[in-house]
Amino acid sequence: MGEMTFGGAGEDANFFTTKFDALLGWARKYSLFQYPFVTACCGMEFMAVASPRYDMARFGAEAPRFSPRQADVLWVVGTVSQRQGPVLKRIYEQMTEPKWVIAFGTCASCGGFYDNYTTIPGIDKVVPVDIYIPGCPPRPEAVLDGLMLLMDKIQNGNKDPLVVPPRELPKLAQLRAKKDAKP
Amino acid sequence: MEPLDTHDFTDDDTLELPAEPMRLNMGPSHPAMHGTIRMVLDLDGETVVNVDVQPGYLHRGFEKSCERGTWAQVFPYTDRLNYVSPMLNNVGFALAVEKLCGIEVPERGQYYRVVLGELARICDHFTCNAASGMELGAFTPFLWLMKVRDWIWDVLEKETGARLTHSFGRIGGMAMEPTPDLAMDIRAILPEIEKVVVETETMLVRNRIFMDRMQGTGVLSKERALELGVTGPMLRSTGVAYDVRKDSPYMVYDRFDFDVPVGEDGDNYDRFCVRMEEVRQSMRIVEQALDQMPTDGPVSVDDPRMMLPDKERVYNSIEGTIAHFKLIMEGFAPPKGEVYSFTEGGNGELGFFIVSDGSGTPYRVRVRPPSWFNLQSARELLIGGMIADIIPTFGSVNMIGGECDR
Amino acid sequence: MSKALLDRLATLLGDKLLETTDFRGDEVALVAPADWHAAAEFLRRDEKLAMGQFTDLTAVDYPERAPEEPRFDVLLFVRNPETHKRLRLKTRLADGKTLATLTDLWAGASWAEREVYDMFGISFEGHPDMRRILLYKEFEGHPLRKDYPIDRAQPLVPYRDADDTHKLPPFGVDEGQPFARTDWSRRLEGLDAQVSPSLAVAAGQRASLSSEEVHPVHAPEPAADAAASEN
Amino acid sequence: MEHPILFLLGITLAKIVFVLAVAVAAFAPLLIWAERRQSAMIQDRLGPMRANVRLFGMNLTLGGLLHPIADAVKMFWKEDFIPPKADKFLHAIAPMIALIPAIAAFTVIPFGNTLYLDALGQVLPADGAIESTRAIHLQIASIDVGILFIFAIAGTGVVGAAIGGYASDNKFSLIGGVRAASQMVSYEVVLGLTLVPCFMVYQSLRLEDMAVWQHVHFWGILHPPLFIAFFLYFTAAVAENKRIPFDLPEGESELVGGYLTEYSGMKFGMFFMGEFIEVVVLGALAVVIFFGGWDVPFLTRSGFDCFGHYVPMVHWLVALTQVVGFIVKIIILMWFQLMIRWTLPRFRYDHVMKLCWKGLLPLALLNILFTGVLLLAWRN
Repeated sequence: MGEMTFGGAGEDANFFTTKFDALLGWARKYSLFQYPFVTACCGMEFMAVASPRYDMARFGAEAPRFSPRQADVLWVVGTVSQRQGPVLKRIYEQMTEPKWVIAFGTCASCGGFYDNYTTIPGIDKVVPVDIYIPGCPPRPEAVLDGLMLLMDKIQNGNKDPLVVPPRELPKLAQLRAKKDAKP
Repeated sequence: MEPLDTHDFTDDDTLELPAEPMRLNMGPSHPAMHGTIRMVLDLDGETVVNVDVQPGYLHRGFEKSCERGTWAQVFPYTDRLNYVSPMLNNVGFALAVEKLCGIEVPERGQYYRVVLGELARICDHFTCNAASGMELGAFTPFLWLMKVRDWIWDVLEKETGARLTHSFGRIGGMAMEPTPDLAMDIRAILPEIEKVVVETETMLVRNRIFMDRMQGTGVLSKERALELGVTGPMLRSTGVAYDVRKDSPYMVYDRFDFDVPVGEDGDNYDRFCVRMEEVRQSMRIVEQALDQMPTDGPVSVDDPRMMLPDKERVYNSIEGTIAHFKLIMEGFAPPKGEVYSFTEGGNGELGFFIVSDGSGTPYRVRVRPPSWFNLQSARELLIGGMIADIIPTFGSVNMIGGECDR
Repeated sequence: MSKALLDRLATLLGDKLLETTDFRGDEVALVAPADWHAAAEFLRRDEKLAMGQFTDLTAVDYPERAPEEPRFDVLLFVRNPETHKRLRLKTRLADGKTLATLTDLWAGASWAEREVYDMFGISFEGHPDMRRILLYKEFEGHPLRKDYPIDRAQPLVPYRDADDTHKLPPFGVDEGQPFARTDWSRRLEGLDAQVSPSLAVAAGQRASLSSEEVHPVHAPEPAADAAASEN
Repeated sequence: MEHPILFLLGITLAKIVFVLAVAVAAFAPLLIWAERRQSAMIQDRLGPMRANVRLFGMNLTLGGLLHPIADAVKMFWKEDFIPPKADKFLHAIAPMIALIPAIAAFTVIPFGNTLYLDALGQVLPADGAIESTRAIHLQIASIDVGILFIFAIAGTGVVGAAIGGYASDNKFSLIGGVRAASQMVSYEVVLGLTLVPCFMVYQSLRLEDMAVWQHVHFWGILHPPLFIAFFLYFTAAVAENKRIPFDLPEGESELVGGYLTEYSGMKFGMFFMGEFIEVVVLGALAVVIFFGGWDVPFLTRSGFDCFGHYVPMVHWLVALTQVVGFIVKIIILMWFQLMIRWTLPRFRYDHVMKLCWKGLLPLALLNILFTGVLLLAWRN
């Protein structure tokens, strides 16, 4: 899914617009400049995602641009307190279109267990969110899942917010594969 | 127009062009501010004339949240205080409650705490030094150290089940027994860590640019450091050999042979080197602890008031069910009183001041965050330096948002 | 540990030393708020005590003591860097009263005092920069007081109305994690405010489940109710 | 040599297209790709490798080569933001000022020996003049003061960064712009002075003459004074490029993005490209001056002549080998710059100035003296 295709069949009336959109989606998804809005614990896992073992750069999402003007995707990594709220909103407004937001971790998604006077219960109260990555903090695998989900979203022009689904248990996946193979 | 002769041109001040200082707002969302600090700078050219350091952007209400649940429910919050070395916080809080109750964990449990805690300390120092290097533009050592940190996390994950936020400490012991592979795993990674430490040091420590950036910047004097309440590697870099593990040994730290590295100048370079050396010392402690650690025996105290019963008993006996239920819903109730317990955290003296009213809910949990007091000294370190000096200084102060702002 | 420090302090302070305790080896000296600065000065300047290292300064709120007795405990933790001895100085302060600042003795007290001001509303006289430090200046109230409801948030930015955009949250307001996702709009109006457990006790509510109430057979049902009523 | 004007025009256009294709269209993305992959290799990572094209049923990733293309396409359609209080005109032209001179500097760089169009298929004699009516110099413009032209035009590029920083209405940008201006002005001086020994040795300011000189004698780098000059030049050139360890005007961790802070979309891309093209320009200049330009060891006009072993080659093959050799040398130098980029931390502002005025400048002057003494001793 989502590769740029040339020489395929299926021309229709909107051939060029479709192709153009596909090209643009392709370019955008493989060139995600990120603005890391790192506040808290999840930042440690964010470092781990950039580290050699997980290497987010494989997806072309390696260049952190600390100026929001040049960034495509805003990673909100960690708890956002009420005091931080205006800052986050400002950063989001400063980003240039097209832009996407990833809520990294439970705190950014819904406030987590910091259910108190000082924490914003999820950054979607302040900025619209495209991808929610659950976990406290999420494992790097989940983060990569979230990134790939966002890439699919960009390619398809999908505007709905999505949540990274839990990984299937390996045993469960095996059983399902077995069941699928039978008939 | 006044005649030129009236001016005294020997005075330097009259030769300076009059200029308003430029006010520059750095942070909280600035790459070097770790997302949680705001600095309002008054600049004269590139020189910092005055700075107002404003913490609090990651205030998450730790102390208030602790007053809501049971004593055991504080552990997940302590994980997220200093999230670079959660195990040290877990142990620190457990020790505080144990001090309040007057109990002591079995020897094996103490060694287990030491081993995991020192691994966490290695991670902490690695992260700090790696981030300092990265912010100076040396991206490669950063990734090397991150790679190593992942190896340590693998061990911690195998032991505790979580990469980062373990919630593994318990009042009166640890959540689980050590896995049989503990010693083998750690002995496998320690030599590899040593190699990467040497590699990183060859990249940075004798590098002229790095030395120029770090030496002589952010200098803190010994007296000032003590007065400001600075502790940990930052205090040791000024020449004060204060390490809680040596001065007021807790757990089994008095049985290990390790040195407390101290610096001389109290500048950024010393702080960097002290942290690197402490990694080596921690590795020594881990090796000794693994040698001395009893191979069997309980890890936790055998006290039904605070330890959860076995799952087998919970499911099969009515007493077990009730005990489990009461411990979960009502919580363990330590005696009435207030104690201050302190340990050596990643950044310095990590103290827990806890007040109990005799119920299952903490009346007050005050954490003495080392980064908070370390960061307080940052203002003095920054004034007089240049903009570029903010980065190494702030990096080597090692402000950890969760711990600093709580 | 001997009580040498406390004895020394007793000779210096005389009657001003109201009470000393030595619980679990923590030496604590209690003084009146008026003598706070003087006692601290002895700790700092006396050559035998010489508490050169500032450790911590904090407060504890006991609302049930008010109004007969002072409401707050303010505590100072200091340490002697040479002998590794520690001492805790304590005073009891009524609501609305101020305390002398210790920033002239230990520079490190500055942020700690600002934090106590921020969290408890105790202001320190003579402090050079008495601002809020952890919270923002628009914040009303002092959150670590026991009568401040834990989830009374005071947002700085109006929460987004989810209808104005296509990027809706994927789950409803009450779904997701129920722990954090209760009806926040009601909570903001203070309709569903949580009160600190100790205040609830003072108001005559049950602090937690007492052992008499746990019937072995029907254990789960009363527990669920009790837990719900507590929170 | 009488050429019809149309022929001249066509040839010049062809050369321009070739240079643009090599320098801009091929080198810049290649360099970006190499930078990302090289850094990944140093850091035990894989680097970008996922962007793929499905071409007639084949799934091509080309080792991540498509990522820079994706970057470029994306930037074209990214919102172009101009700060409301910025100077809109200056803000708009600054990236062009940064990019265009960098490309223009290629005009005087010789990328091959003289090409005889009417003798493409023959094996030419090794020495002596060739009688040909269709000789082409593989260089867009042959200027008497070629190297000075490069300095002049490269100096203009600085203005782009300075103007961009000034026009953005952002304090971080302003500091970045000021830093850029002062750093460039300082290093421009050193850059010029480090090359003076080369003029003294080569006795010419024309770049093509230098290449020919090195073809006849040895490569410049093998002469002691020029060996020193190369290192001074290379240090100054890296500083001129504004790359780590000299990326103070950008200073990502201190100044957010420096003069680039308020640029988005393709304008940011132009600054970015300009920076990479400058790397190529300064690399190419170093190759021409110190590494023999298009000269390939033992390759004469007639073929390989290596200690008596002689392999004749036809003219077009010789020319091609020389052009490829030139490109390979540039690539090696660029790779060297990448290694520096990923190994060293960043300088502080005053250290950069100190290095320039107290380190490189006196050394460059001493080197001029040294060269002069050597030359005098040699000739007498």
